[in-house]
Amino acid sequence: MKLYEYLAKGIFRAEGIPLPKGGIAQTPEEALIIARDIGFPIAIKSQVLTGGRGKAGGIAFANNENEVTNESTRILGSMLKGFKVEKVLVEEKLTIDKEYYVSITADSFLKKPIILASSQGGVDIEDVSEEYIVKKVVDIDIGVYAYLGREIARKLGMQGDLMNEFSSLVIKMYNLFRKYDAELVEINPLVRSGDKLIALDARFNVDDDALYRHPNLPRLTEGEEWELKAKALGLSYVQLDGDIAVMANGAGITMATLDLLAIFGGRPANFLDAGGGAAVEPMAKALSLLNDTKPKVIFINIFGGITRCDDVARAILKVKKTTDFCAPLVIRLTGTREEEAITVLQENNLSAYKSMEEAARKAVALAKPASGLEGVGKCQY
Amino acid sequence: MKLYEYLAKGIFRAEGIPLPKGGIAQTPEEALIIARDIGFPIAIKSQVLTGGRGKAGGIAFANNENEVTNESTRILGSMLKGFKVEKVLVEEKLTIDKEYYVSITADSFLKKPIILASSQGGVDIEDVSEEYIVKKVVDIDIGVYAYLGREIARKLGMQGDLMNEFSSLVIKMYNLFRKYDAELVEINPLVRSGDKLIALDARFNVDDDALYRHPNLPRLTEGEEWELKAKALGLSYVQLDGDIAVMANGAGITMATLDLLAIFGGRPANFLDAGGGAAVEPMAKALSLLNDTKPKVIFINIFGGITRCDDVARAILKVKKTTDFCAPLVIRLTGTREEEAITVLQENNLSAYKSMEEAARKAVALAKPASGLEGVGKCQY
Amino acid sequence: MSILINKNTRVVVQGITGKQGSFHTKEMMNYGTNIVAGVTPGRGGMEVEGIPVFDTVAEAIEKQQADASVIFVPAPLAKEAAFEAIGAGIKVLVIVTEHIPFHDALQIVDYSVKKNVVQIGPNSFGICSAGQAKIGIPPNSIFTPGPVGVVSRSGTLTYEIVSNLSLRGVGQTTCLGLGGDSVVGLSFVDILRLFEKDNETRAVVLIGEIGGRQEEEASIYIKSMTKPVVGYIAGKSAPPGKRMGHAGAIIERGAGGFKSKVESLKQAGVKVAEIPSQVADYVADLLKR
Amino acid sequence: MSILINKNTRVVVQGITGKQGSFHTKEMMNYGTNIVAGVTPGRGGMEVEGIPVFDTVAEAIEKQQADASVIFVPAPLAKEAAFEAIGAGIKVLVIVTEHIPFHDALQIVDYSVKKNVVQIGPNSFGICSAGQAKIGIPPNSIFTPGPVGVVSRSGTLTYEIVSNLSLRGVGQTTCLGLGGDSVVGLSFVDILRLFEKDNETRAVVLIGEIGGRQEEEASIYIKSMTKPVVGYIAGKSAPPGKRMGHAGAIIERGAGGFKSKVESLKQAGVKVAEIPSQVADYVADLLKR
Repeated sequence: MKLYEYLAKGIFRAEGIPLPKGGIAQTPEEALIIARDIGFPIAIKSQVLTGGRGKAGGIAFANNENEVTNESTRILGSMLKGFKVEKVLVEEKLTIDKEYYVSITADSFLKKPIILASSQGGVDIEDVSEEYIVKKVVDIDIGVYAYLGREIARKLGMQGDLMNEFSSLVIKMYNLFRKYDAELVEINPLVRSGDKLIALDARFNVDDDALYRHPNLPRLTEGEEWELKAKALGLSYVQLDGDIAVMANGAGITMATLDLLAIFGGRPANFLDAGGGAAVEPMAKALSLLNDTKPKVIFINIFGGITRCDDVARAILKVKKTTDFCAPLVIRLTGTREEEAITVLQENNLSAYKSMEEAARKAVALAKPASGLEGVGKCQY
Repeated sequence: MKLYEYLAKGIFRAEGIPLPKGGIAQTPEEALIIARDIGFPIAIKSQVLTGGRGKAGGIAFANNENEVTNESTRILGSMLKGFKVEKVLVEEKLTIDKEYYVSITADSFLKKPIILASSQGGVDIEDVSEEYIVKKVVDIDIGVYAYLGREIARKLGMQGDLMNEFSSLVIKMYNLFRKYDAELVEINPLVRSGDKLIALDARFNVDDDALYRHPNLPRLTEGEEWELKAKALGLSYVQLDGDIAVMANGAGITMATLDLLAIFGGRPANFLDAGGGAAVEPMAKALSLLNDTKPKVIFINIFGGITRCDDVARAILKVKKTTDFCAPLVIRLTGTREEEAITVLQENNLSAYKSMEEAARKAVALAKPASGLEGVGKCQY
Repeated sequence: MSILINKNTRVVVQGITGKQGSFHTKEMMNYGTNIVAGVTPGRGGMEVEGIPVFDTVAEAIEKQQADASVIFVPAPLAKEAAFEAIGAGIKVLVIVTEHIPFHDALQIVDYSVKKNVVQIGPNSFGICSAGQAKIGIPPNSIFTPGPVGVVSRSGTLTYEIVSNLSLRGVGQTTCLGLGGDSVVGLSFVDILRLFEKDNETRAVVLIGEIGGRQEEEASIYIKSMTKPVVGYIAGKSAPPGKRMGHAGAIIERGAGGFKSKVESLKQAGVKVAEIPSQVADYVADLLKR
Repeated sequence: MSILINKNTRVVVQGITGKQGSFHTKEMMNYGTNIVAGVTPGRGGMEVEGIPVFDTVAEAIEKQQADASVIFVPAPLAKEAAFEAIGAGIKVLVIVTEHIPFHDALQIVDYSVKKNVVQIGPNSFGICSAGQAKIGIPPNSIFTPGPVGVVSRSGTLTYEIVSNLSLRGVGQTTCLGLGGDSVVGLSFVDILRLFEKDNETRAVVLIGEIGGRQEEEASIYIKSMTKPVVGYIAGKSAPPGKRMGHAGAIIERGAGGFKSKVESLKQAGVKVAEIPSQVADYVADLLKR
């Protein structure tokens, strides 16, 4: 779960990480009150869960009250990279002498927390060349002490008080990383303004699997429509930009299914993992959701292991009874209780493929405009 | 530092360890008020920092108000194994169905925390045979979880709810062990009373070297007179029952000096380690303290390494100038600046041995009543 | 032959009294796995499928000489269960449980390394030494004994590919799921080393996916291997920044992409299949030589 | 020959700018120790006795290839200093500092074991490979190169005995102080193993004291040694329950007594001296044979 910048900064502030003065506004009037309190110049930053806000025009500066009103009026309520801006963070605009980058995350190969830092701050870390990136692995049963921070600071070219300030900052970031089960604690840029280090931006992502341990953290309510609906159903769903809706059982095989469709020239509409061993009810819900997204084709790819193929067949029929499928179904079933499933489907004038490839080819063909099959489904586009 | 039972129990209570109802009293009147509040029968336990209180008559029971007054009057102010009883702990007297032992300490060979438990509670753990003792080593970076407590409980013959209760108790004890830098957290006996486990007694020793981290813990004010005085001077001192006062530099050589005196038939009066590399001033203070204990002989054994022999000589003279030594001095000096030291001593009509053994023999001879040398010193006994 | 487990491996099931635990205990026993004990705190003395249940893993080891364990306990209790198994002296630990916070996994992995425990998962289907023993949840029917080692980050995709192998008459030594989480006990390299050393294993199938860099790290090792490796990487069409079902399957901050993995493997001499069914073709070809 | 350190060992002094640190840096250099760096946070760029001072141990390793470290920093900061040295890759760590809380020592030892660091102390006089290098605080004058390994729990008593050895013409390979605290990095057994393997060491002196059970554990190992061991145990006249200066020197709860140690050693074939000066006599006798 990603937190908005202002929420991340709230958590940073509680830990004692130095931040620009600022406040959150939902209206231009509120923005003005905060700006008056801070004094000019100020920055107005749209609060959306996406990167590259600056380039997209989501960050503005103001030198006087008129500019605050104009810019906050422009930004609030506007759409930024597909997200509506509901709030802006109004902050003092600092004099920036130097920009750094620092983050803490887990390295999945080393299986340890890792601190990344760079003296090339203010740009995405993936655009910084390796030689400018300082990496320090953390022993999780030891944690982060001042020496680790000093060592990173040294490699960033810091000395004396700045070294100590950086060191204390890293300790605080690591405390937050551990305390909140964070996936990512990032400050980019971390700026030196005079003799102070200040976190100009803040990213804070929390492990979804650990949210139950953090009842006081706010819950994400922003995202793609179908992703939020799927999430509410407890499904693992990712919106894509194609027209073939996909449901499979297992993350790997679902990805492989999307890849197969793409290789055959098709355009998958989503990733939907019905999970291993899913029962009739949840599978029926997943299918209904797919149907609601109004795709051109619905492709169901099931390798029955713990999942029983006859349960899948029953889930399909359950949905069919209550809703009309708005698009042709392509079903691939193999494995546990395959024969029972085929029988059930045939009784209801449905059929299934045994081979994943054959089925995928069929789904792609059905979705092709040139196939002469468009409009086979009953949905309106 | 050892804590009184009632202080240990205060810490236990804050951690949620189940205890008998009770309160602390400094007068028979207070004891009576507490007893009335609890109801009869009650136990009256003298608060002194020594074991074996029961056998020494320091624990009494009372079935009515008269008995409370009589027993608390008898105990309060009495001497118990050399300690004056200033306070009594008045507690409900529980029905005891079974007594257990459980403690947490550090194993100096394994270099890890260790939990010891036994179903033979109520006696000193050193008197319990190995087969009845359950030992569990703790990984310090993992700590204690319920399974470790369940595993000990199982070996103690506990099941079901009792197992879980024990397990939760051990977790709490370990929390205290870590939180307070404890040397020893001990419950003996831990009693089963009906279906409850209750800590009937409590021992809690804290690492002196870590006391600076625990400003809220009370400080020990009970102990042998000279030990307290030495402690105030920052000296490592142990009172013994002989007549030859000893000062050496280093714990090992001080022990070896005591042993040597004993082997030669002498009786050391104390252990006093002046430390490696001690300067004139602290050494003079140490010597004054020894002089104040009025021994028959004062034996100074210095191997000069970082400690300079001439500093030792100067410390001796410094004391000599302000106070008369009440007993003959036997001085052994060797090592760094040995010659300078001898010169300084000779100028003041003092001499020194080079050999530790020779010097020790001399000290023993001087202390022997048969030596005809008693009364050589100027002190009154 | 096989790696890590065989028919003599003595397995304890942690969480045996749960729905998943009891179902898969029966399935594992059906496969021939030597399940010797179950553990559920407070249920000591019970039996599940004829298997004695104990309150602690230590008791299961003491009374039944268990040397491997599989964890089916719910995610919030999984860390403690893993610590218990590791601390008690279990040598091979399979964690099937999904949705364990990865901060817990960081600690579990750390403790496993410290205590020299082979820790598989979390979120792993487990391990099966074909014809001998299965610890975990894959369907029994798909495996056939033979000369191919399989190691993977996903479940059903692996069943699909192993099933293809078996249908073509290409049997397996051991099939192992590393787990789909971002932090798991083993990486491809660890298992490739074991297959390289295993006398019976003649070829290896590596089933990777987007996210992380363990396929890239594996490629470095593969260059020194004497045995052929066939690979498949899922996630070619996955967009960056999105978690594809598995917590570990995400392209983020410029790393974990499909292309880098496939290219590394190819450079290391791995024959990389474009679609799942090609894997069995490639392996069958290799074994014919 | 020697164990653990020699004239090529590259030593960093943590806390070099303190009174103890700078004094002993000079003394170690006088002995011939290859001191290559000092570390005091915030003092990077300084020099002490001509030795460059850095802000971190990692920098000292990077710039001066230090492989051993000695800690003189005050007790409240010693844990962090030790973690720094261990984490940075130091191979031999000597902690001279006294009065470190033993809970800190438990963590330091744990981390040292995890990272394969030879950790000596806390509260140790250090280690001296006679004629080559000294890391720690014993007086330089007492050592003579020769065939005897010395290992001890105390400082001055060891100087006394080593001095006796040298005066009798019996030189030493390496003398090492385990440290007087209740929790220290190494035990007698660890060092006895090294002396047993060291070609130049022909006999070993073990100087123990009351408290703990490491002399008893050492006795078990000594039975398998080919080299003769001479022992001395301090604390014969110490009363139970009293800490004799060293935090580790206490007879408590029925354990750590003098008699058990002496008897174990004697049973293992150790010649146990009753008074310190006998040690040199016994060793000289043994070497004559």
